[in-house]
Amino acid sequence: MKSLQKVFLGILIISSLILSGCGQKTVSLKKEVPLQKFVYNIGAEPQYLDPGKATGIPEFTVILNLFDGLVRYDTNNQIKPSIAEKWDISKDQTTYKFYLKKGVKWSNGEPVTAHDFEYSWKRALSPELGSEYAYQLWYLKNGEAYTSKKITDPNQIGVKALDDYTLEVQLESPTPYFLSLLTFTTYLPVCKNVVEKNPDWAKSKDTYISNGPFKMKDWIHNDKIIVEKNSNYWDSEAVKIDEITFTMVESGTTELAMFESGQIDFAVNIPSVELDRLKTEGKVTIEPYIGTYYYLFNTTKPPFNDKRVRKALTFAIDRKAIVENITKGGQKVALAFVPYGIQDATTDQDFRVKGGEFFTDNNVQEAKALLADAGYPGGKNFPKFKLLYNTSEAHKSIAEAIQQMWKKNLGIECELTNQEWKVYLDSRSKLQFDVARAGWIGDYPDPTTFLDMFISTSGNNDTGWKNTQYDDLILKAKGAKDDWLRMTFLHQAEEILMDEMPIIPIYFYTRPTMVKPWLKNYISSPLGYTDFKWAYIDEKLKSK
Amino acid sequence: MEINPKLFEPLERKEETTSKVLPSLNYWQDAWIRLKKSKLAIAGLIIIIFIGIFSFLGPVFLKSKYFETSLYNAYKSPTLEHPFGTDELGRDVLVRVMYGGRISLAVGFAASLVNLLIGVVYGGLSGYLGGKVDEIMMRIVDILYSLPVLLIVILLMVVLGPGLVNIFIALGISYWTGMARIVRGQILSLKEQEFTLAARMIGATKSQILFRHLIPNTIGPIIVTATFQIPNAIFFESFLSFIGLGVSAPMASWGVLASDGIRAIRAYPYLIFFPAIFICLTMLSFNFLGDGLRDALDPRLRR
Amino acid sequence: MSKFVVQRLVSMIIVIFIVATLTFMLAHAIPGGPFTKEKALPEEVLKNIEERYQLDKPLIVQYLSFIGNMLKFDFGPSFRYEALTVNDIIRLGFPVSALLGLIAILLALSLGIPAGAIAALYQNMWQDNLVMIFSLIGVSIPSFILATFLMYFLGLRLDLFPPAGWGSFAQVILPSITLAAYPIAFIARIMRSSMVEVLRQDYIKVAYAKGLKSSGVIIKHAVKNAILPVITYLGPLIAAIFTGSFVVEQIFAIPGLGKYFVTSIYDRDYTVILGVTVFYCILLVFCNFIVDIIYSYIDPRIRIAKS
Amino acid sequence: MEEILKVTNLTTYFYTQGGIVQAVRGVDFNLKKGEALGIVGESGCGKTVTGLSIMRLISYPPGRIVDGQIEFNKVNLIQLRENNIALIRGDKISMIFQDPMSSLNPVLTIGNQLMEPLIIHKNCTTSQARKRAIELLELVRIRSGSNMLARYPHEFSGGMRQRVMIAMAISCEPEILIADEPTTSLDVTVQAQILDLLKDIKRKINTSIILITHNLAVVAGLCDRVLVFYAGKIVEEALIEDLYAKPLHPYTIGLFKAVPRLDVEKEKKLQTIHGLPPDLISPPKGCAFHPRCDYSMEICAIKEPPYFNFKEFRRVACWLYYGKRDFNS
Repeated sequence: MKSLQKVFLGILIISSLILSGCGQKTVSLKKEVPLQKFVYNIGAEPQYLDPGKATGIPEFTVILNLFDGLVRYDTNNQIKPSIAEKWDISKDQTTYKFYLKKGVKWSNGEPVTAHDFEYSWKRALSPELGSEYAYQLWYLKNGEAYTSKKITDPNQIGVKALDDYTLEVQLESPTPYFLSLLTFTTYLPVCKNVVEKNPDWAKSKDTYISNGPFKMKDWIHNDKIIVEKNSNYWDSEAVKIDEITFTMVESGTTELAMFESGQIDFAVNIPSVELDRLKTEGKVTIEPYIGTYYYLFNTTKPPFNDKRVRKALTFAIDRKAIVENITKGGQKVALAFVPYGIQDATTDQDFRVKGGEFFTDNNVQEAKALLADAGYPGGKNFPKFKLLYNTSEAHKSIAEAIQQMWKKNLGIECELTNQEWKVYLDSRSKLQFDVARAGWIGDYPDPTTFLDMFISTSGNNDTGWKNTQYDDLILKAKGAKDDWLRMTFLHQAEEILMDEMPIIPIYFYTRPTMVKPWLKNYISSPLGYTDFKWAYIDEKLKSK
Repeated sequence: MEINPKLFEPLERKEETTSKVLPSLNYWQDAWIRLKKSKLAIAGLIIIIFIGIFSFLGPVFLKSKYFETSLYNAYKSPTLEHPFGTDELGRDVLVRVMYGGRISLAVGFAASLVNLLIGVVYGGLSGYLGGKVDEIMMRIVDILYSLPVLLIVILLMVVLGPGLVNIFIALGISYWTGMARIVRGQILSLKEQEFTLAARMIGATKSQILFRHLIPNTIGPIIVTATFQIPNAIFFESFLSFIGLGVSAPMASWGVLASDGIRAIRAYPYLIFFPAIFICLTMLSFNFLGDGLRDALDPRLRR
Repeated sequence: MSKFVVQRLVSMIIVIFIVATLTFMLAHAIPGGPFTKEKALPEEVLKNIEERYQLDKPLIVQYLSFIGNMLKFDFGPSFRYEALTVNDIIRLGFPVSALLGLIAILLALSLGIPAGAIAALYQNMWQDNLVMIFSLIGVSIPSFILATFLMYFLGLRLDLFPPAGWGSFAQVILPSITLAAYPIAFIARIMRSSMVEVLRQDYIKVAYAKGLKSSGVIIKHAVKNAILPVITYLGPLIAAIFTGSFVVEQIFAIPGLGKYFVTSIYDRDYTVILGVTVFYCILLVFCNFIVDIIYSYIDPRIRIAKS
Repeated sequence: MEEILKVTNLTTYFYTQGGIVQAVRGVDFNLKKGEALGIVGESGCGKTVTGLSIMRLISYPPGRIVDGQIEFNKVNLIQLRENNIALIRGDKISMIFQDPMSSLNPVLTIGNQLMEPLIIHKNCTTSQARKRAIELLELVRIRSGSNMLARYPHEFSGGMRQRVMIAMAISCEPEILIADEPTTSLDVTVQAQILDLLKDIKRKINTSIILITHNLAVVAGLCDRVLVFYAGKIVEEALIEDLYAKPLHPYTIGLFKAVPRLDVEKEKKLQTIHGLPPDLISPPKGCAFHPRCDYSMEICAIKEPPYFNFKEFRRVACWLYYGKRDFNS
């Protein structure tokens, strides 16, 4: 008996020693006014925290609060000057000259100059850096040529620091939405002296230098990133928050539990099954999200090469039932492709509102008529086909619902096949499917990010659908001098898309978020990330 | 009792030669009789048969189909019309649990079969042959243990696509290693015992020794391991279906119903309750039956 | 004995080599690469990235460079996490998973073995049935259901523990209970089954005849014989639990090693797939080696057969 | 010689699925200090169960001592609580079992198992126990040397293992040593050595021995007095010379006829007792042996015969002796 107990006690002592070691409790000694801090869950360990390389939303959220660019969205979502005081745009809209503020500093105290911007953009375009988002900078003259090694001299790229505080930018072609692009992470500057000396600067918290409202305090991989107020920030008075902790909780159920137990204050990955309850408890706010959930047709395979069949399948879906009973996140029914939340020619008009709707939801009569017209009355001898989706509960539920709708409304049988994420992407790009699920979130708030996806030469056009008229319209839009003309071309392009129907729009995304009531004045971008520069905590509300 | 001399006459001997002799039974009949004696084993058997009927014949009596959706009465808690309630697409959970039973029971049996056929034989051979062969066979098991199952599963999905048979193939590849290790361990100690030497002495061949002497002696751990692998198999199937190798939606096994249901544990707990109950019930009955079998088949317990 | 050790080390190295090679082939056989994204990357950009990570070289060259690095215990960078090399991932993740695993194993042994012994001692009585029922439930409830259940009811509803996260001792309890559930049940059942057979042996009757009390008989004579199948099960169990469980670490938001066994494959992060797989394999063959040593130490008859 | 063990009306049943096996159906006898008592009978006649009952090694389920007393040093062993009987087992009364191959724990060293009783009962330190263990090995004539203690059971032959068992049993110099078929599974030459060893030990530590066997020759070699068991009861008791001179009970006579004798011509066929041992779940009415007895009479099938006492330690339960001597009904 004795020997067993000795062993047992020994193990217990050792394990408690290990435990005490890992409990990093930060004990703040000095008594001071309560720190304004909160916890935001980005849901995953970032792939890159280097602005030149970042691609995902978790990365954008962290980087946007650590860095500041030439311009920045303000609390009512308008682009305002930030490091650039003012700028003039050439008549042909291809040359921009930015005049930078003086006295803007990096978190290590060094000054932010135009040279930093020039160096950063050229670095992001460089083949050696291998940035996945290099193509976001292809608007600059010779940007694409430099990345694809057609030219090797970086000075030919259309960005140049005329002096410490003026930056001249040359574009390939006029881009009316170029200013909104500047809010993109790939256009943020990095500190030239630091980065030149240490290419791995973005890999650890000790060498991480930024120029935004916050600076990096701690980075525990796979667990949390802690950022604190950056005293060297040029506009630091506007910043009220002292510290933000970004947690990386992947499971929605867990995030919800941690939110309700006070461990997380800002949650963005809410399980749809809980949305009803949370809405009644008033805990959830529906943020806009520029994205469309749709199905792709493989237009090269009969019967989907016939427009009438495609339209029949599109009209026979009850989208209202799906958004109300399955997704439950306040999503809007998609009766066109470009979502709401994108400005038309003038700021007060929305592209979607102006474009209107192209068909009515759950229009079973017309669907049946079209199907009969296409030679399959009542679905007779309609070939069995497969509906491909990638592994996830939400996609499965929607696919199962639509499968039944087609069966009931059109009498056609479809089999659901589910593939792991990258196998599914591979099948899609190789057109190895009949109908497939897809989703697209806009890169920037402009219709082109949605519509240029379906030009014949686009790498993202997985429908095999080619239409020269559509391609011309998009090309003309890209070259259009003024916004009004550009928007008319884009509307016409969408009309063709909706008439040919290579895709089935289903709903427009929303971003249900749960935020503690005492966290105020944060900016929730329709592109999915959140800016806390002007945010503050209502201590009274918090202490209640 | 008064003793009188008459009592002392010799007793004529009735020629009943032997006392009543039990009817001669072969091994299986005797095992069946002894199995019938243990109440638990019979209870287990009855529950399994009930679940079998529930899964295979149940749907016939119900009008609602497992795939019939009605989005506007999703998440209705159990009522008379839908005794197990409805799921997120308004489908009747009762009929889905019935269909789910078919898959999960099939997978459970397949897993036990794979375990018993491949695992026991592999482990037995490895343990009995010993030496170089044992070393190689065990290292192969180590390799199979280490290979990432998810990689193999995705490859199978790409090559084979969905289907119940593919699950059996996935089980066949990697699901018997645990059993093999345990049986090998047992056989290693058993083969040193006298009865193996005795068996060899009377000229029993290697396979006879292994299958008629050694393996029956490890019947205990075998049955325990086999029955314990069943829930793993059921949830391994749900993992495979989640990846796309298993049964394609809207058909769903207990494992899939449970993994979908757990997400709604706060709002609609009945969604996880019924699949979980059936899995536990199946496990209990397999185990009672297993224990009963172990006692019935174990040669040493036959007085 | 030393001949056995050397021979075993050689076979361990061969196993690790085969596993590394097979995993390399499997990883490259499945469709999609580390940089396949829903927003497809333009050709040139993809080419630049692949050059940076030498993914453009023929497979055999990549394989040889991988094996070369592996011998130097350098598994290369992660494609998915730029700030982490594979060695970082293991160095940061393993201690967390190992700690949880250690506590779970201790729980499993300290509860499973006595429960099994008691169940055998009081065969077919209420203690036996109680242990059986609990162990059946412990086995039938998979970890993702148990984890969610514990997180909600013990964590959130009763507020006994923080539902998830890592850093304080209180956050270790729920995950290790979840990890320990199946092993406790399995060990209890295997222990009971083998203890029942051991208690039937003559040397147990002799032990009683020598005047030992039943506790003395169990501890000194019965356990050492009955523990053998449990030891066999421990080898792979320790390797599996110490490298972390994807489900438990995801649900309890724990920065362990477990998640990489799954996400690295979803991300086609070849170096991480190979790194964690080889690491697990090393741990497994090592644990099995220790198990065989313990096994022959406990059962002298096997030692004879071996040397 | 004064009496150290008195067994009165010992009844032990086994509750099995097939029914209640009445293994021992009321057995009375006593044991003198330093005496060697033989218990003889076919297998299944309750002799081993009697030994186990004395040691209280009948575990429920399935077995239980339902009636009777076993007085040892004025204490009734049957009433003792488990912890107290454990103090007596191995110290005052110890037992050797039949199959040496499976009586030693395969995973513990010989030394460890040999020293156990000393450490438990005599709380010796391990070094004292080790020294005593080596002496014991010499006592049981095993080539000594401390390395023997480090060896494992499977490295010993059957005979050596039985010697170790004996060494273990006598390590605390018990007052009573119960030997249950100690030589049955050994070959004849080793059998003689073991019996010789037992005689030697009896003399040296003056322990009384209860030798349980089915082999009459073994009894003759060692025992002073013999009890003949049949179907869970004692049918005859006699001193060894009286029994061999003139066996009284037909069953005992039958046993002797079944023993091949040198002084009789070889061709004469050995006489066996026809029939099978009785079914102890429902033992035959009257005298249990009557269905197989050549001399059975009417009364034998009706009433169980009482004991007819001829002199001290000489009794027989058979109606043949009714009227010849006084009997206690």
